[in-house]
Amino acid sequence: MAKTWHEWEKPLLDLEEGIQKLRDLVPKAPPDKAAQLEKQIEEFEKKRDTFLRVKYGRLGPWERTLVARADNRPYTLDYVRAIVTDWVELHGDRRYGDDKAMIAGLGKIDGISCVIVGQQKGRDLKQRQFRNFGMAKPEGYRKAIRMFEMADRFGLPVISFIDTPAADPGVDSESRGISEAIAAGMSSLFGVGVPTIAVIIGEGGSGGAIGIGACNRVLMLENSIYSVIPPEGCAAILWREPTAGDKAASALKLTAQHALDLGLIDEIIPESFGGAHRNPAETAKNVEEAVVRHLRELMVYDRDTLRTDRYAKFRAMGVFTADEAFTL
Amino acid sequence: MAKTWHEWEKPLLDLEEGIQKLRDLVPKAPPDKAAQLEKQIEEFEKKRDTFLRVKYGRLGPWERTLVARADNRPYTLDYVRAIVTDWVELHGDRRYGDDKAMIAGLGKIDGISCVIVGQQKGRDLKQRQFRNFGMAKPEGYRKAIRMFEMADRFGLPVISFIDTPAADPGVDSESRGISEAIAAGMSSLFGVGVPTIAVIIGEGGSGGAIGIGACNRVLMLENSIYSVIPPEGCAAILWREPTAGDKAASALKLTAQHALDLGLIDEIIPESFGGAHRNPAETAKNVEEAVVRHLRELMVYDRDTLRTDRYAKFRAMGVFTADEAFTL
Amino acid sequence: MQVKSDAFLRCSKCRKVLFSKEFERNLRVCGSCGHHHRISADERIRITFDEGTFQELDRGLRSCDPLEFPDYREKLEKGAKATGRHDSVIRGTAMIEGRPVSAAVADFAFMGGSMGSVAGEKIARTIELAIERRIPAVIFTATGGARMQEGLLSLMQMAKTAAACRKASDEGVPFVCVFTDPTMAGVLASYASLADVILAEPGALVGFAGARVSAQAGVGRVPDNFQTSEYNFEHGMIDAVVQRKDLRSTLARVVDHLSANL
Amino acid sequence: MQVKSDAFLRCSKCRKVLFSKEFERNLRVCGSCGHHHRISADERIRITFDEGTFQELDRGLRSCDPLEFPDYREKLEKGAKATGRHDSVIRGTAMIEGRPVSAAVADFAFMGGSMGSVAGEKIARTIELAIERRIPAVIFTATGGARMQEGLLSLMQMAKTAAACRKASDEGVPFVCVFTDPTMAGVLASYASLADVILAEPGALVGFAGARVSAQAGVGRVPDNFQTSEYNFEHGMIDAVVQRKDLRSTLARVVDHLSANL
Ligand SMILES: [Zn+2]
Ligand SMILES: [Zn+2]
Repeated sequence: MAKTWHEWEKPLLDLEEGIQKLRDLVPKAPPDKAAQLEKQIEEFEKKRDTFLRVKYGRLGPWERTLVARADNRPYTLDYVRAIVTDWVELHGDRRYGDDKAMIAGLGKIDGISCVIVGQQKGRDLKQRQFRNFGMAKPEGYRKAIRMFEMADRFGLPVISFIDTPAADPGVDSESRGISEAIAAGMSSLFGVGVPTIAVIIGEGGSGGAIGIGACNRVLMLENSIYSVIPPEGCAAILWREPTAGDKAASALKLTAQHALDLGLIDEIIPESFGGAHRNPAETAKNVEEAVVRHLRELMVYDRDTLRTDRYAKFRAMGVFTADEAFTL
Repeated sequence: MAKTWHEWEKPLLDLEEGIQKLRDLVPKAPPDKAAQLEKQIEEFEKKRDTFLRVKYGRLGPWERTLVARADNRPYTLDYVRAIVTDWVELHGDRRYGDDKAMIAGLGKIDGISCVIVGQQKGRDLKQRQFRNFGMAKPEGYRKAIRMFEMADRFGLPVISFIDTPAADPGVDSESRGISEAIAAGMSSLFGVGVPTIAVIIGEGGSGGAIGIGACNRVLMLENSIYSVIPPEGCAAILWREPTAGDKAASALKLTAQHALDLGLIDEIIPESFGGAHRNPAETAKNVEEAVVRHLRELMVYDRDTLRTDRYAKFRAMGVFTADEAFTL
Repeated sequence: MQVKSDAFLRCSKCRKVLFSKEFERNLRVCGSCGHHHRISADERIRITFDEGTFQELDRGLRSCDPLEFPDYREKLEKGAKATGRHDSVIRGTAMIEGRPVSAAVADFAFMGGSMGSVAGEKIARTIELAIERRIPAVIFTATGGARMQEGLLSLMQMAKTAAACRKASDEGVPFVCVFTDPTMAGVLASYASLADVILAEPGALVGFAGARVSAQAGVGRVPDNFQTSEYNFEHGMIDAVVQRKDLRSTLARVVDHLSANL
Repeated sequence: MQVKSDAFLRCSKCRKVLFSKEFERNLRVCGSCGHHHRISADERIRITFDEGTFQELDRGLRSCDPLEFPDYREKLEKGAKATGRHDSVIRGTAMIEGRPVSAAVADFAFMGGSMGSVAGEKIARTIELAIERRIPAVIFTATGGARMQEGLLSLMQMAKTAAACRKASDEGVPFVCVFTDPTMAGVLASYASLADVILAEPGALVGFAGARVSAQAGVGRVPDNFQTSEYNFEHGMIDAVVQRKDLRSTLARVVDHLSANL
């Protein structure tokens, strides 16, 4: 079982690299040789597609975890670029700072002005540090809350893109009340009288995710994950083996399908063939279609109904039995 | 003209010290000598009272500034101790810290549960540093705002004791948005649907004061001051003479009487004979009487009326003429 | 603390030997160093509410291991044996110095006081009952956080309890929370931090992430009192750190003020 | 900047000599160092709103020196001569890329853009007109703060303008503020900081206290960019620092989004 994203993708990447090499030869080759190359390329591509179909056709919880975390997976700003027009990024919590791990702004989706928030990961090392690996600090959640309140004030829907391993657990986050910030994020989302839609596009990491995720509709990309704890953390606690992430991923049931089966999310958005990173544009189209459809459904409701709906939705979550006669 | 509080009070303090010395002699003296001493004391006391009456009878703006800043003047917690029962001090802005220059809590005044906030100065050097000389930082105003919101939520009146030279102007206050915090304090006070009463007990220093001062009723102790800028600051800017505070105090019209004449406050609360520091208990009684009277007046109004009243009150402040034909 | 004999025990903090009877009379606070030792939910109820006024509700709610998580059923059984309850949160109605409250108390001895579906449901019902009857909600936390054995369902309890708190807030119904040792992670990051007034016992562990994780993640120095009640107080997250012996009267006063117009 | 001749001038920031025509075409932004030089309120109106759409209101409002403050009347007259206006704030209605707004623009050349009764009144009326017509309010600040020559009356303008902002907020009417050089003290600590969206020009001085006062009061290091737009942006107080040439289009987009449901 692959332990890392690169281990998991390597055979595919090798194949794709080979195909690219052959393709580079075509223009330089004589006509008959070129035709032969084209045929070869076609064969390899078929092979790759079969490989992809097998590999991505029945991903297990751990493989999805790897895909959800892939460093070439589309991030929040990629979706913003793909589906949002008239984008204006807004910054700052008006309290302490501007958190680069949490983006926020105003933009139109299908012509509808919305407030958009979301965690942002970085693709290269420098960007990753700049974005704090997508781990927002208190000021990130407080920026989001400022946006939620603005959305409520001006009747704008909220679209929340979730992609975070966790909220930032560092000493400075603790000192400024990361717990309070997450709790307040949920509280704010339960208060707004506008449609709210969360889309989990990669990692839905615990409190860091739900802090901007308590929405009227919660959608998950096919290969995203949503979990109360990172599988490695769970493995470390339960079995003292942080490397048993695959085992924990299975136990935690952190896939979109599991979340849907448990009634905790509303819809799974399909990714492009072979994962969102293989065709970000196509995946973004799917995201846009789903978001707009849910948005149009929600926009007919009045403020109270939207609030009541949200309350009822989360109030019903939980599985237990009532056994009035207590016996040990 | 006295430049400092000690310079101003010295003749009085000398006299009072002398009286005390004579009084200490009485128990040890033979009966006839004692009677003589008593008579002497009585004379000195009469002298002191006359002196006090003259000195405190017609205080100018600068003298009031000195009295308002006196280091033995009663501070916010002194009034809390004197007139509040069932006091529970509450702390923290739930964002960053707990500001010791701004106290906050729950307590009863005349049996009515209230939210109480106020700047707190320190009496000795250590306390003064602990209280940051009564200069609140952003977290102080945000603590107050948390209290205003709590008051609004639970229908509790707000009593705000104002006693600050200014909001803290330091680099760290700036970095956390002291301006935003003050503005938000006013905004919060304009939003609450409960009776709000501000009492200026010492220095009503500019933005630092109005940040917790935009209330339905604004009362001022007889020798307190309320100003857009400290007189020394004004003198430094206008005449490049920070020592011309007395001149600036007159120009700024920062006394309670001026504020009342301009229609900017609702009432002047009398202090004990010779200033609040001479009889804090009596002064506290006067404060209590005034606060309770205004509170009972305001408590008959509903939420909307309280808000509308507050808006109208501050909306009307300002003196200008409309001269439609503009000519230079 | 360690039991030495029936009559004596040793404080786990300062290592001093204490008289058991005095220790109990002291509400399990060390007479020497002041350390507040953990107490059971039943003991908490006894020392907090007016005698005989606590009426338990939902005692029968129990987890049904919805994820079929490894070893979860065994842990639930162990917790039940340790506490005589089905889950980590006990809820009911009670009086505190004559004032009615909707109350919940967590027991750390049940799976580290963790919050799964049952705890989340009981907390939500505690708040909802407060709203319904227009009485304050009073909750004592003692928890390591969300219960990972219920996976995403546990995470959703954060949202569920936060929703209830928001509703109480919107309806002007007060919620007072008392943090006891420990109050961590998913509970701190949901309903616990949404209380109108937060009191905490001295020295309780209060934080978001495990201290090890925080230290690894952080660039700065880890302060000596990191993630204690006192640290959180300094940083503005807690209204007051209150000695166990004074909690009852402080709570009563707070509840009295906040419900003046209910 | 210093005028060298009619055709040239020198940038006060980088000391480079610039072509006057190019400098004006550049909206008074130095082509060499990018420094945004101050512009008059009339110029601001010209480059921000759709041509000919600005309709001034309350041009006749003027201060009557209520405190009889030393030298105040002379200063008012000097300001009037410098700007052709009675006070530091010009207000009216305008269109921005076809969208109607209630607008106000401060002129630093009138007594340092300070806010007395007239400025406060005009700001309040700007916000109130926005509420009445349900159109966004757009305000450009340029001010040293409250006008001390009107004493406590000036302080009360902070409350008055804040009250208007709160009302707009409660009624769902947007307010966008643009900080230009400088935006200080009593204005920053009232309506300016209460805007829904805050844009700022690069390098503007933005702060509460004079830098000297801050440095004296503080224990910490004063950062190099202290009290600039960029500093305030880093500290979360400003939504975006926008080049003068992009302000109009950015404003138009923000106004468009925020008034989508007005
Ligand atoms: Zn001990
Ligand atoms: Zn230049």
